Amino acid sequence: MSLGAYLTLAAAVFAIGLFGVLTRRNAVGILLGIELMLNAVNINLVAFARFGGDLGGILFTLFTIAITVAEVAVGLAIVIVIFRVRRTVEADHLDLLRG
Amino acid sequence: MIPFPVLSIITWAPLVGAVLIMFLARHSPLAVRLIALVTTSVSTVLSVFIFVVYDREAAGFQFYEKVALVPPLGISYEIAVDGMSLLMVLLTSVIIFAGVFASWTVKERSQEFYALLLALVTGVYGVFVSLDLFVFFLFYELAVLPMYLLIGIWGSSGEVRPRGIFGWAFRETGVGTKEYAAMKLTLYLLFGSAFILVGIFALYVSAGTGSFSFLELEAATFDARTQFWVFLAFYVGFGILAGIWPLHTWSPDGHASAPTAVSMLHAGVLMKLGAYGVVRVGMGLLPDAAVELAWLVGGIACINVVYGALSAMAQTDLKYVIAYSSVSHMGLVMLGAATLTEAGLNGSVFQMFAHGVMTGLFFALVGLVYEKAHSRAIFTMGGFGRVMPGIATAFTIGGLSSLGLPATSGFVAEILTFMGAWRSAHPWWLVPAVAGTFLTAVYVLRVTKQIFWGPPSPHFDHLEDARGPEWLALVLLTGVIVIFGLMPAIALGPVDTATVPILTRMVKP
Amino acid sequence: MTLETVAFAGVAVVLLVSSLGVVLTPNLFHSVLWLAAALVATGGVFLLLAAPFLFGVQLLLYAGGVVTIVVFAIMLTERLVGRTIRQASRYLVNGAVLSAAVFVGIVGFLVQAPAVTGRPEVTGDLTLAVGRALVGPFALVLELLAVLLVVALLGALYFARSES
Amino acid sequence: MTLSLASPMALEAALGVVLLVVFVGALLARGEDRRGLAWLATIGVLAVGVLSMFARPAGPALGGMFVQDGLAIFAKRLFLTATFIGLLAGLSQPDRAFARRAGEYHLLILSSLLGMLVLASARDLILLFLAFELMSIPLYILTGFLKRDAGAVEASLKFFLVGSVSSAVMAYGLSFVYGAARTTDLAKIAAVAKAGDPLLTLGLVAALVGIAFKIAAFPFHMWVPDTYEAASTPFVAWLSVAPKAAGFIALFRVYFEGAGDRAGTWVPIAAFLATVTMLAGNLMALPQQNTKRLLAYSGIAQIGYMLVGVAAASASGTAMVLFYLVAYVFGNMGAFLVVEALARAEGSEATTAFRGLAQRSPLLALAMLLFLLSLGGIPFVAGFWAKLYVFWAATERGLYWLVLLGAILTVVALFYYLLVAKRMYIEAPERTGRVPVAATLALSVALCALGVVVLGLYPKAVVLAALRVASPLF
Amino acid sequence: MSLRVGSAMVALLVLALPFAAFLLLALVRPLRRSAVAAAVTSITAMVAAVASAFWLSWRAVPRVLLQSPSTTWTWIPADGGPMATVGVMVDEKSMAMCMLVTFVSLMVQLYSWAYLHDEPRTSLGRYYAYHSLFAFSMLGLVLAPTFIQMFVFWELVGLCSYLLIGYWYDRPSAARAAVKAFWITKLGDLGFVAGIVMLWVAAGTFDFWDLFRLANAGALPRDGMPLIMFLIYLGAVGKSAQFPLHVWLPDAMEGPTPVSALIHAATMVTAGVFLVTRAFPLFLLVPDVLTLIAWVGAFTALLAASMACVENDIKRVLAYSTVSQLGYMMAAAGAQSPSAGFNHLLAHGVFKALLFLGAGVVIHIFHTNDVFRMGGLRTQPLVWVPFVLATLALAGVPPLPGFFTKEAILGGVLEAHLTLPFAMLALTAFLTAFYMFRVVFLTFFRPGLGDSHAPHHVPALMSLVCWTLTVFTIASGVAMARQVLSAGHHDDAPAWLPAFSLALAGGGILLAWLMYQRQALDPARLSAALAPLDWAARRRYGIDAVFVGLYRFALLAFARLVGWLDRYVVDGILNVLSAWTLRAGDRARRLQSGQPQDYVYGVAFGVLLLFVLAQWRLR
Repeated sequence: MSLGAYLTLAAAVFAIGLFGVLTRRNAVGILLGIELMLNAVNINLVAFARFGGDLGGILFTLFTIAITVAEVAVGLAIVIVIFRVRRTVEADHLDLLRG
Repeated sequence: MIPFPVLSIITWAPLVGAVLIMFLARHSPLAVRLIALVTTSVSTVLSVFIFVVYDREAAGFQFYEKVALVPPLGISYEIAVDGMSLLMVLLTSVIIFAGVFASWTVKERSQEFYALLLALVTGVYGVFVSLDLFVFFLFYELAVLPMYLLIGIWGSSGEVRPRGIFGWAFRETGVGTKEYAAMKLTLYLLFGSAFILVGIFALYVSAGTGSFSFLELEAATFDARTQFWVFLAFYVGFGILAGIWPLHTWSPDGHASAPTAVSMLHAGVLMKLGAYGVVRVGMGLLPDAAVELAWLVGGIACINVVYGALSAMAQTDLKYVIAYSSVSHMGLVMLGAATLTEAGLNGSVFQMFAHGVMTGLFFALVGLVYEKAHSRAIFTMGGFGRVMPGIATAFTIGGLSSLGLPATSGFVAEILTFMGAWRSAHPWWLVPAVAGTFLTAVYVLRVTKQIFWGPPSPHFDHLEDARGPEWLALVLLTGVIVIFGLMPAIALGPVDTATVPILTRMVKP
Repeated sequence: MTLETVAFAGVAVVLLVSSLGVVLTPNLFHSVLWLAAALVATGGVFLLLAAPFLFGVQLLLYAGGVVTIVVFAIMLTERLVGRTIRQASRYLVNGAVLSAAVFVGIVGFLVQAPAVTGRPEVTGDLTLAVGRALVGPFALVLELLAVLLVVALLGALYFARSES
Repeated sequence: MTLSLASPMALEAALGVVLLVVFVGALLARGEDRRGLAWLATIGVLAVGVLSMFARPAGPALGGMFVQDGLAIFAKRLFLTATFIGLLAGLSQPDRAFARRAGEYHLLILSSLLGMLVLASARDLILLFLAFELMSIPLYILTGFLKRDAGAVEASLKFFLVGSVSSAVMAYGLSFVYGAARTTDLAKIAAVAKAGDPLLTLGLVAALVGIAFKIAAFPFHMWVPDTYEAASTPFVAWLSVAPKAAGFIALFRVYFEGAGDRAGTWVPIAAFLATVTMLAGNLMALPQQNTKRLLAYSGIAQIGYMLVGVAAASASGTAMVLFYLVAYVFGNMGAFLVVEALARAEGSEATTAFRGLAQRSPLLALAMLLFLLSLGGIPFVAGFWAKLYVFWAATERGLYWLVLLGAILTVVALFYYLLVAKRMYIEAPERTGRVPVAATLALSVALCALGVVVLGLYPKAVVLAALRVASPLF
Repeated sequence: MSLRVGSAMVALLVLALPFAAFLLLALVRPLRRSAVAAAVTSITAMVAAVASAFWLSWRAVPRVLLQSPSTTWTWIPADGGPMATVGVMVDEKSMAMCMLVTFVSLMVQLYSWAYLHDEPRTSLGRYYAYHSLFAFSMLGLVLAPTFIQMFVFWELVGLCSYLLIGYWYDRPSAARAAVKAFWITKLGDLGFVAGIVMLWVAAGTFDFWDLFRLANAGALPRDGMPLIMFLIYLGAVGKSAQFPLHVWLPDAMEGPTPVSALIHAATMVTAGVFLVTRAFPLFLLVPDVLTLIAWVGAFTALLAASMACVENDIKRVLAYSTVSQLGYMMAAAGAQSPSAGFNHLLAHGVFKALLFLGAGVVIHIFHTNDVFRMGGLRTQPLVWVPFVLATLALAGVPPLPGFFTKEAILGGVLEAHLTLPFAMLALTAFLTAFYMFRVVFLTFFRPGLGDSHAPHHVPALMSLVCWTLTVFTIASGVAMARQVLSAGHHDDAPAWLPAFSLALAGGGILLAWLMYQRQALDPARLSAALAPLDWAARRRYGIDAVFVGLYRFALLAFARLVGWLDRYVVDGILNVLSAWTLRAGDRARRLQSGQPQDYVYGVAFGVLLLFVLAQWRLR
């Protein structure tokens, strides 16, 4: 199986994630989309690591995963605090600031 | 030859004055005026001094000073004067000296007023003396910016009825208000400076000498294409300041709204700064392009002359008349330069001086009239000659100078321009030039008759003539007009030594 | 047509389908479950790429951790609302077009790249190597990561706690 | 390894100590008012800043992942200065949250600062990305720090969403960079990278997104106005300069360092970004009524000008951007801090709050005028030289059109800057009396004003330094 | 006349005296404010000037041929030698003019003191300052060795005329007349200045002497010259009130009568004639232009004379007669006998001044200008003798100067084979005699009105001046007569000419006598007989109307149009641009919808853009 296949797969996942981010109304849903995008990154990295026979990719992946977790945590916290203040997690309703 | 940095002193004295005013003269109008007076008279005295001691035989750049600023970029504080800038420095001194007196009666926030005014003056001096294009540009900006506040705060709003197909735009931009005028003038001139900047950089890069020094750039030669585009950039950039058609519209509004001293300085000196830039930087550094594009410069100048005069004739607001006459006369300045002949170029430079003093006088007088009669509407005034003979006489002299009557400096400038025009490659330029003088005669005398030498108007009573310091301004300016009109040689001598080299560089290739 | 190909195909299908599920199901819970599936599938990809260790990490950290906190978050917000969150989607078409375009853009580059098939044999214990690296040159980097996690935690706490 | 000034990581270590101290302090602190921690952090940053003045370039550390070269030191001094001024201004914030939660607040800022410091030295993709995130994530939280404020939390979410998407794209890109070069070491990447490798190109372009988001280039800028408007002003002042500076450093590290003349390949993209950013920023700023929003858009425009310098893709260009950053730090922070001072007194951030300021508090007005002129690029204040230098660098690349456009757009920019000046100087005040300004805030404003003026009158030293640190990159 | 030159220094003295007076009056305020001091200053200067002027020509020495009579200094320097020079050219022409100018000026200034006695003291100072300035300018003009200097003073005298016409600027008519005079003459001067500039480009000098040498050497470009000389002639047309630019002179009568006497009769208006005479060697190169000059001159003479016949304002009659006499002089010049014209100029200068001053006396008596409201002064020879003598001189009755000079002119025109102009001039001579005696009879000898005014007090100073001038008139006439008799009849003119011209004059006088003294003929009948002519002449042949129309409906209207364009189109476009920029900003702002995902859209779009750009430029 060639590298290209893995990369394409990752690209697809990335695109789907982006789609999610663009289309989900619910903030949590958007987060999930971001998760997918980062996931694609991991696939890329591991694939390259494998085909390059190099350790860096694996390490990179580890760090990415950890960072992702941190991001998710913060993101969810923000969602919750927003929920407290605005009583909604619908992104569309969050347009006090504009122009 | 001069042990002390005379040019630096001339240039920076006003700025020092500005700083002093800001910090020493809090809430003491008299102190403010005195500081302003002292610092400007330092510059004035010194510039008269250098005008006298300037070695007319040796010619060339004198009183040279140089301090490296940013060596890696070849930027240095390099200043000197030749015959041309010598005259311009003198002009600046005369105008600002008179301006200080003319605006002696500014009441509100006089401290800031004088501070800004003096800062502006430093910029103007700087432009005229600096040989390093970068520093030149720096001073240029400094000369333009204080305008905004000066007009915005102390200016006066006229009223313009938003009409015609573009009425909506007038409403949206607020045409007529002093804020509009201030913003228009400032931004328009900075817009011009954008082109100048690009031009300067282009020269710097394509010269490859790694220096912004005028002298080194003068030594370098540029290929035709570069010359063409850079000259165009300079022409547009400086031309805006020189009020070339159709980029002149900042000038009437700006000058009409500005307070007296600022109008004097701006119409009297800053517009010349544009013409000076075209001649010194444009023609001086890009001779081939100057020859190639002379038709454009001259053609537009012709439009300026006639168009400006006609517009002036159409105005009912005294200040607008003067402003448009500046547009017309700047046309003569550019025309003289465009002829690329000795007579024409000398005429152009002399016209810069003559018109500077003349229009300075005009704005001073308009300011006085406005201060006394509280009106600028020409056709409500009348017969002031009886109640304010001094002002009336001065105005008449100014008017005669502007219509090029002999024995005033205006005539010498115009006849030289005519001579240049007919000798140039485009003799027909003589026609609009001459026609312009007639149109000038028409509107100037029309206004003079209406306001001063006509039957008295019922609307005004107990008006009075100029008094105290105001007199000094009037006498000084009229005196200069007449003296340089009778003895143009004192100015034209040095000027000639500066213009001839420029021309010789043109005919060389 | 090797076994690996088949496996890849399978995993890929699962991954894509579950990913689509994540972004398309109206019910937020379901999309979380889909996400779990997608993550597991990703783990499968790691296995195919001979990175079992990462597979483990993926399962634990992601499928375990992330999904859990997301669920928590949903529970929380739901409790506050008091109704299950049915989420609609906005401008599906625009989103689809745009992300498709991005996909095409990426692939546009990929196709230009020379195809790489040959992969070196896995030598030695990958996990061990990773471990060595993390305590070796990457030690300080790991510390930095620790700081990051702490800060994230701090922030999350600061937000999540309700001021009395 | 021993931690001496000579050691490459001395500054990071020192900051780590400060971080630790504040952390412990936060654990121990009791009571409603914990401003002590704020002072602690501020003084700590000041100390590190002083330390940084003595820092000298040192060899690589962490097996080449981390370098303490001239550029890094230059950048770190910049970050520390900005942070110090920001913290100083923040000390006197009235809002209770800042008193009670001073610990969290400063821990977040310090850790973000740590991220920047590391980023400035990172020569490895992993470290780079990590540092990048370490810098970014606290910012999301800080934006929403006033968590009761609807606007703040909304801004926080927007910031987070755009941020994490961008960083996802960036990570994706970095993965390709790694893939194309088979290594995460930037030095090696620069060595093996060959122009036209599609994967590398893809990677670098995608990675650019993350940076573009951080420096807020069009069209990745959209988080900026909302964030700036909603978040607390001293923080915004800092946010508007420090992370952007870091972004530019990362840009130089990834795209220019070691690239040699291949850097030239980035000219079109950089020029494009510069053009659209300048246009968008300046145009959108025109109709703004809220000063912070105005400054936000003007800030975007400023980034556009810096990108002009980037478009030069040369040592001089890089140096001029560095100088621009310095000027920008003082000018922009100063402007924001004046807004803060006024907002505290008037309770309004609208431009109308500036009415007649010149008559009420001449010095404050003068300071604001200086900042505005600096941002507008007017002689004798820092911004003028900054603009001029980037333009000059761009002309060396022959980008005359770009320079002309930029110069013309400065006119547009001056329009809205002058409108504020008009409110201050031309319009009459609505109420009389001086505007009260807290001592620390006044001090920070004064520092910015000083910086603007000094750089305006004597840019030489900084310019030369910038040239010195930038030239090794190429 | 023999060619003689005078001393440059004395000439400069002549020039300097009035200038000094002017400076004193202009700068020393108290001097100006007190009328007496002002008058004394100015008059003393003039006396000295007269003295030195006469001394100048008395001590003049025969001119060495081929040597320039002018002394010059650099005025406008240039790289290769001066571009323009100034100085004095003291040849017989300028010396004669100097005498005329200084003398008449002195007379008029004396006269003015009495005439304007009840003017406000302060403005009298202004009056004398203007007078000194005028004397200086006129002298500078006649002494000018170069075209450019002549133009300088040419304009200055124009300025003085403007100032003095508008002396009573409270009167709308006076203010208007002043401006009108300036504009119309300026119109001519445009041609003048353009002409000398072109001449400079062609010949490289402004200096008369050099130009003459070049002309004689035939070194001047043939093809350019006609245009150049025509343009220069335009200047003369304006100043010397030739058709069609004569319209300003009658209105100029709004000024004080002495001013009219000096400026608008004796001196300034003759500057045009002087110009042509002075530059005659150049005009000789262009015979066509000369012919044109002759025709225009003759036509002007006739036209003006006809208008004078229907004018009731005594000063305007004199003004028209001036125009007509100027036509005479021009015709002479055009007919290539400039000296005849020049002599007429000198003679006319004296007796026309006398006429005006005499008219001044009458106006002083009747406080009106309308000849039909005067009369009955037969009993006062002191008043009428000078006027009548001057009239006879003008009408051309021997042995008074007018007779000889006119006859010379007619002779010149005739021998130049300009038959029709000759006819016109002859007719003019007849009309001149007629309208002048019409005035004389109506003003003095008609019984009635005047008697009520008796006894008429005429200030001694005024009659003294009049009588002085009378003496001079007679003297010059006698001198000419002796010259003619001694030289015998000059053979170039036909023998019948003297008798003919005398007959013309006599005829005119007779007709006037019949109509206005004997009332044998009813003027109404005559005018009825010549109805269309009468109608047109009373309306000044509509020429003024044409100018007014041009000014109001062409110039001003066009100016308004341009002004409107500038404000609402040229500036309008600018405003539109700026308004558009503002609007663009407002539009762009809408992008910032506030919806978080739209921001993500921004990012995604950015990514796409970068991809495309990369594919496009980075390959």
